[in-house]
Amino acid sequence: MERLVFDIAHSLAGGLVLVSFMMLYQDRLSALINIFAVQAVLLALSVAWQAYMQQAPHLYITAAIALVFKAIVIPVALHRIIKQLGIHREIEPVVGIGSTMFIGIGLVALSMVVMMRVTGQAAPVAREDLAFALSVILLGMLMMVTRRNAVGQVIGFMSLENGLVLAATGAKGMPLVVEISVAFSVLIAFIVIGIFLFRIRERFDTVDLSALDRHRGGQ
Amino acid sequence: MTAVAMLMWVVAALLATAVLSVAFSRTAAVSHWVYSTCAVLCASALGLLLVHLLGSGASTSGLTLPLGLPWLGAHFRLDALATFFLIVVNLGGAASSVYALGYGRHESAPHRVLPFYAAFLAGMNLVVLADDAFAFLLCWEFMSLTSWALVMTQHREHENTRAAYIYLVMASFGTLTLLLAFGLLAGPDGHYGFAAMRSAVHTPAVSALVLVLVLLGAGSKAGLVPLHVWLPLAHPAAPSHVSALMSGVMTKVAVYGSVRIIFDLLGEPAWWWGMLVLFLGGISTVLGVIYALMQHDLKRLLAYHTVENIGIIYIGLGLALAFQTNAMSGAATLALTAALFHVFNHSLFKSLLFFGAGAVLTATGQRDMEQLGGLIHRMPYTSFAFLVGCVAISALPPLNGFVSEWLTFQAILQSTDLPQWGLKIMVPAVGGLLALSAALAAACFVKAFGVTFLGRPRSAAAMQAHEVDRYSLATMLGFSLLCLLAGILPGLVIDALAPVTMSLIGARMPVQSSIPWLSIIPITAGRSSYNGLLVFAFIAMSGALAAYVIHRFASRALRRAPAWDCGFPDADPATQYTAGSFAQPIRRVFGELAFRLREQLDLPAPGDIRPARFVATLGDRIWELMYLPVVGAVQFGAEQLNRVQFLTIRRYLNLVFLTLITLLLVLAIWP
Amino acid sequence: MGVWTFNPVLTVVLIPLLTAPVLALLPGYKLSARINVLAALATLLAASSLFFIERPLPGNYLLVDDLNIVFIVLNTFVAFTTSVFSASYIGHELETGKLAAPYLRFYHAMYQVLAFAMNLAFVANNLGLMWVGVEVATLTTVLMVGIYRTPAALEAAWKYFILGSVGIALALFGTILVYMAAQPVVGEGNNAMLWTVLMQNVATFDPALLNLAFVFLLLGYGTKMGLAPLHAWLPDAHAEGPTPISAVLSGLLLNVALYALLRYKLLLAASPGALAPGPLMMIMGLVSLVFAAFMLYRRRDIKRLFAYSSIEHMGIITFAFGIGGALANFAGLLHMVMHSLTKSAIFFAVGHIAQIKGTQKIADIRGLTQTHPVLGWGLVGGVLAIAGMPPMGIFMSEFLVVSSTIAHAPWLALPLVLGLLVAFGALLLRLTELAFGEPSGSTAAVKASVLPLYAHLALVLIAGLYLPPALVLWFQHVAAMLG
Amino acid sequence: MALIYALMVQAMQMVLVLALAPLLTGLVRKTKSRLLRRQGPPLLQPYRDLLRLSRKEVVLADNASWLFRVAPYLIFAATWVAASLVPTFAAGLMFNWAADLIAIIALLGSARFFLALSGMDIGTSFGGIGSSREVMIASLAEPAMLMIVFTVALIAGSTQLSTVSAFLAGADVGMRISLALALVALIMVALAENARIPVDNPTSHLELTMVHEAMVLEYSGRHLAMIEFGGSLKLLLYVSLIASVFVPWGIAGGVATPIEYAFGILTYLLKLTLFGLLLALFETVIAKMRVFRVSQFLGAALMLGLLGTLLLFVSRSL
Repeated sequence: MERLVFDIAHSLAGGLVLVSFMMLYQDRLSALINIFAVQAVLLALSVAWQAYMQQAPHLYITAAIALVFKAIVIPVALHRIIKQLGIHREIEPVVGIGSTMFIGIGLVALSMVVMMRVTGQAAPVAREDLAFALSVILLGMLMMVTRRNAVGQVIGFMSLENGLVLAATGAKGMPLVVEISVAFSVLIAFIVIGIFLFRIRERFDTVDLSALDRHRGGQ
Repeated sequence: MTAVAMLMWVVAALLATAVLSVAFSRTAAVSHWVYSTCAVLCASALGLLLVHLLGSGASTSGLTLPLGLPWLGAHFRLDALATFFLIVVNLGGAASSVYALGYGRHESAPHRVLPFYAAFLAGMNLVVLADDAFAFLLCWEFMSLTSWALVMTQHREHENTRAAYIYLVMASFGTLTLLLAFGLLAGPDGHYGFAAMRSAVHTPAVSALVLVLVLLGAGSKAGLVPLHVWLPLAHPAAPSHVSALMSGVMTKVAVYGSVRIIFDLLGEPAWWWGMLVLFLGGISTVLGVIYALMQHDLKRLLAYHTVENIGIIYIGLGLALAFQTNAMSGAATLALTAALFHVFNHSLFKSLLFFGAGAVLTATGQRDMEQLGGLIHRMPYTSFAFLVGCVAISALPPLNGFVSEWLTFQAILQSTDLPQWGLKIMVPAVGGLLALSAALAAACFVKAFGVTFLGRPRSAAAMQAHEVDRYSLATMLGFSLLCLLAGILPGLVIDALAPVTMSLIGARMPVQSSIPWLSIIPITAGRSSYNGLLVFAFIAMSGALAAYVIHRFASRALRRAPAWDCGFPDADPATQYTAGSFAQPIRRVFGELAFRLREQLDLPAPGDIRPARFVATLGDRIWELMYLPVVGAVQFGAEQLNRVQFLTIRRYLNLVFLTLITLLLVLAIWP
Repeated sequence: MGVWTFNPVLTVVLIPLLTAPVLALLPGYKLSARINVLAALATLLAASSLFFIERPLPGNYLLVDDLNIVFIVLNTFVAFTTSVFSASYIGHELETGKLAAPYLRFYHAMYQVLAFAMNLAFVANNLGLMWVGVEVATLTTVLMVGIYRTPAALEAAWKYFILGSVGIALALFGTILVYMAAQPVVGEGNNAMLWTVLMQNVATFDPALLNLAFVFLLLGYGTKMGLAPLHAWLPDAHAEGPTPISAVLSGLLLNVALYALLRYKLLLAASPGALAPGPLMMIMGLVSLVFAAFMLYRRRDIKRLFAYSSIEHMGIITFAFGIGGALANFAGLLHMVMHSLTKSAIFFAVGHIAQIKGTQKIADIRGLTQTHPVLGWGLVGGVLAIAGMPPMGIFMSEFLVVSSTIAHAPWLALPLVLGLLVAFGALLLRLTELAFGEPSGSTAAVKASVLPLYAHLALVLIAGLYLPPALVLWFQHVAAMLG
Repeated sequence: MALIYALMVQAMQMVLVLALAPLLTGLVRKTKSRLLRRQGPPLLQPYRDLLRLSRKEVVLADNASWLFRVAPYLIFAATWVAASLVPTFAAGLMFNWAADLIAIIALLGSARFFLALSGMDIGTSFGGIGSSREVMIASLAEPAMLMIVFTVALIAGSTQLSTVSAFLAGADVGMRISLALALVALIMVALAENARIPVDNPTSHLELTMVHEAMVLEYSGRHLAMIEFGGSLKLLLYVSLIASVFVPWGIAGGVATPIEYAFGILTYLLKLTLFGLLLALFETVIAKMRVFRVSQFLGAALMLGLLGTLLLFVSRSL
């Protein structure tokens, strides 16, 4: 039983990494949003499983937030944004998809190596979870820096944040997890609203950040 | 109350004057009051120091104030070396203040001068008094800062702001190198007190590094080539009484810094130290005077000439180091005395000359010698004082400049016994350079005096010049008298320097004041001796005799007539030799050595009536080879890095990301 | 501790928190500006009372020790003086119509929220609470930077927001990692996030986890501190926001992040197996210093210029704390205090100057000492102080930084000194242009509140000459604490 | 008594140089003329010139300053003092210690300083040319001279001329390469300093080539007499200098009998005649150089002097 519990947690976390990879090679915006929704669902499952494992019912709230907010509200909002703003559907990556994948593999390897150095003092679940969480974080950042499109970057950031939540829930008994996940949700909402409503739409024709950059101040 | 405490009160009073001058900057008479106060304060400090010197033989007294580094306190100490340099500082300060009583009336923006002037005087006093690294550096930089503000007085002229900028950057460079030097001297435990540094033992490598850093730091303030570039820009930009202080006194404070560290704090010298110092001194003397010869701005000429004199001082210091390594304390004493004597002399005649230049500036509004001429008729007293200064600085007997150079030559002649080959080659070569610079200095001041004061006026301003006020004249004539006195009674000065050499080298020169006829005999009577008093008396007597005989027995008739000029009467004043043309033969001879000289002659074809044009441009090789590349490198770095200002957010994120990856990689491979 | 007894720590947090909604509701400029000043003053007084009243024992959420008192007092002081400056500055903005009344209400409320968040970060005993404090402060300033609603301001705010969010995330991950390291030793729950508990037990934590945590915390809080190459948001945010906010950003917010980093450095230093945090901080510090020094040269915007100077000084401070040891830590603390005071003073001057001249372009501002002597000389004093000229306090701290570098890592003294010199050259170059030369631009007299400016400069001047023994002892104690 | 005796000898030296200086000039002029198969002026002509000039009225340019009028006396006095400090017939004179060789050179420098200034006083182009060229020549001649002084002083261990000449008169000096170099250099410097061919032509009044004469162009009457007299004294000084250092034989010691002094005077006269003849011969067989070649000529002298000094520094250690 112990073994099975661990395996399920492990495979859910691993699934998150896998989905992160899937996001890396998406070149269509709507598909990207959908896959992000999948990641959010996986995250919700993972968090819920942790809640069950640690007998920490407050984590169910986090899971619920992840499910409702990230898997449903945000993807819907993003779909509307790309429709309303008429952003062309193709994502323009900065580096080729292949190289991005390659770098991604390197990042996962790096996070494994770094985590290997952690002594077994911590619970093995936590250790594995951390390695996966770190991978997700790094892949999220990679996504942010290899996408020109603001929506792509936001998804990268959210994926990064998923890694954080994974880590936070994996840390047994960590206080404030719920609060933090709420805070992050608000943050993401701000970003999305920033793109959608926060006057950027009024002043810039697209949310492609390179257009925004034209307004860099003087020196 | 100890002497040092009284001096600190004087300094405090100076600082208070600075603050009060801000408060009363709207009062009309503030200028007068500030300068009078400064003069009184400096004079009382001077009197105090002289009494101290004569009374107690420059005994040492210290004082610690609860300022500065909290666990260390601010240490101040008055010893023989400090006494000597404080005399130089306060003599110059008192004279400048008296001079400024007259000169300062013409200042258009006194509120930009007065507070900084008083603070500058206080700063120079404090540097010499400071007895720990922090207090020293603080006062040192404070001195730079206040003088920077003074250079900035006429800030509306771009040239001045540029000069001030270069000045303060170089000063800051000097302070930072000195900071490194002190850091090394203080050792890992941070003993910043000079007493602790003195007793500490340093490895040869550390000592060598400190020496180099000190030469960079103090040398940049003193104006050693190649760190001199700021000096000829900044000194002339300030008001003339400040120029006098900067050239005549502040550079001496820099010399004080090097003497204090190299001779007092650093311990046993290595033989090549002397060589390094000699080399820098030697090139400074020659390059300084050659650059000076090429100037036609009177104040800039004087400023460049400071570089030469600083070179002479450092030659003396280098010789002293070389002798000291080889345990030739007699010769080392002679060389150090020569250097310190020159410090004193230069503070006298350089201040005097800047006062003179200031008087010319007041009278004509011109610093450009090409616009001057014939001032000897309109400003007789000024021109007399200036002439005395010129003779003194050209190292001609019987005035004081000659004595210190003579002593330096005597020291050079002691150096055949030096065992090191490097020094054997270096010392005579430096001797040659010194001889060359002495001759060129005379040429330089023939030009300076001849073009400015002699001949016919080259502009309306020069034609309408008038003699300056009494304060200025009194200061100039007083300093002329001092130049003469120090020249004809050098033995007194040498004896007064004995405590300094005793404390630094542990030996002193033979007592001079007991020698009959007041001669000076540096080593033995058989080797060399000089008697300025007699030479002066002889010249005066024989000149008077000749004049008397001729006037009495031959003729005294005199008729005024137009100048003959080989039969070309009534030529335009423009046909006179100018400053540029006067220097042309020397420019031809030494031009390629020191400058990138480009002479362009545009000669119209026959029948063409446009005027011929001759343009000589001088490029400063040191500026081009050493400073422009640095400027270029900074600009290049700024230009390249500046791209980072214009990245997209994604690229900035990329930077964060890469930093993260790098750090993680470091963690991964960390043992 | 009774409920009604006066608790200065709580007061420091509560005053701004309670004032914020009041200010948000109050219309009218004059009244709210005054309340703002009063609230800031009250907070300052409460903070100062920490000196006299016996400190409360560290609780589950709040903590007062020697280290954070330095920060709290400094913070509340500068927040107070800035609020005084802000009153006259914002008044002028209102007159010129740059700011509309609703935004003003928002501005004052946000000012207090910011003060609350910063104070919270300082007094938090809980890692998570501190994180929350830092992040709330960040988000508040994001909103304030964008308050002018110009394209440049929005872009600056957006950039700040995105980079800040990533920083938030990284710092959080680091915090989680620290918790993970602590949890097996001190057990689950709140205990594993309390500074007081962590510090006692850190020796038995897993060093590898701590190392990893520190990397993320360094980057996360380093972003907030503006360490290069994580600095990108900083210059724009300083340049485009209202000047009081620039002063707060440079003078205070950077310190908040620094404080967080120092706490973690303490933690790591106490763990024998963990990698020494010093070298990392030294490298980051040096890179920031040299980078910012070069960046200073091409600046055309006066506020951006001083923003880069803040990066430079945060670099120096980080470097100093990286060296460690009693002397360097003392120097770092002193430098931090001096920098906060001086830089905010500079921004006070710059704010008025930019208002008078109607521009922030350096090229359009000339000869200030001629046209506006009081402001001009104030600027000269401030810039010379920040450039490390004596007898100002930064000279002393730089002296100590350089000399302790020579004592511990002599070769690093070279790039350090080089960076200082290059930066000095740039600052002086711009200062020469701004304050001297033929005046240009408006010469109209202005109603400027120069009191804060000169008060700061006077403090910096006094500190450069004389540090009271009590202060020294206290700083030395803190320095020893920092290891 | 001894004091009075010493004073008398010193006074005799001062009078002697004054008396002999024009004679030496006359001798050189006469010999040169004879060598050119001209009759030439009588030997005593310089005396008559001086006398006549000093009786004439001074025609002073309108804008001449006090400096212009004082300078001739100063120049004369400085040169005279310098000349009377060089041992002629006797060494160790009463006031010889007042100035050593370096000081003597510097005294001549003072004289030249004022001469160059007076050249610029009237504000004519010729005066400027003269002064400018003079200081250029001096800027090389003076260091060369100092290097020679170094060489001599290092060999003799003193810069005191009396000591030097006594030392070199001793038997144990022998031939030294440094001394030879110094002698050559000294002759070159002496030619330049006295405005002789090939550096300058004392008889030339061609505008573009003159140096010394251009400076004194505006002088007349007694002022010119003083300057001419000073020039003669300077020539005598250099000849005495060469004589006392390189052929120091026959010079009387510090305290000597009148007989020894008489012998000293006799040998001194012989040396003067010899050098005067040699100078005239040299000037006759050589051509004047262009002004800008002078720097090379004097540069060579400077190099020779430096070489002599360096050799000494180096050989001491062997």
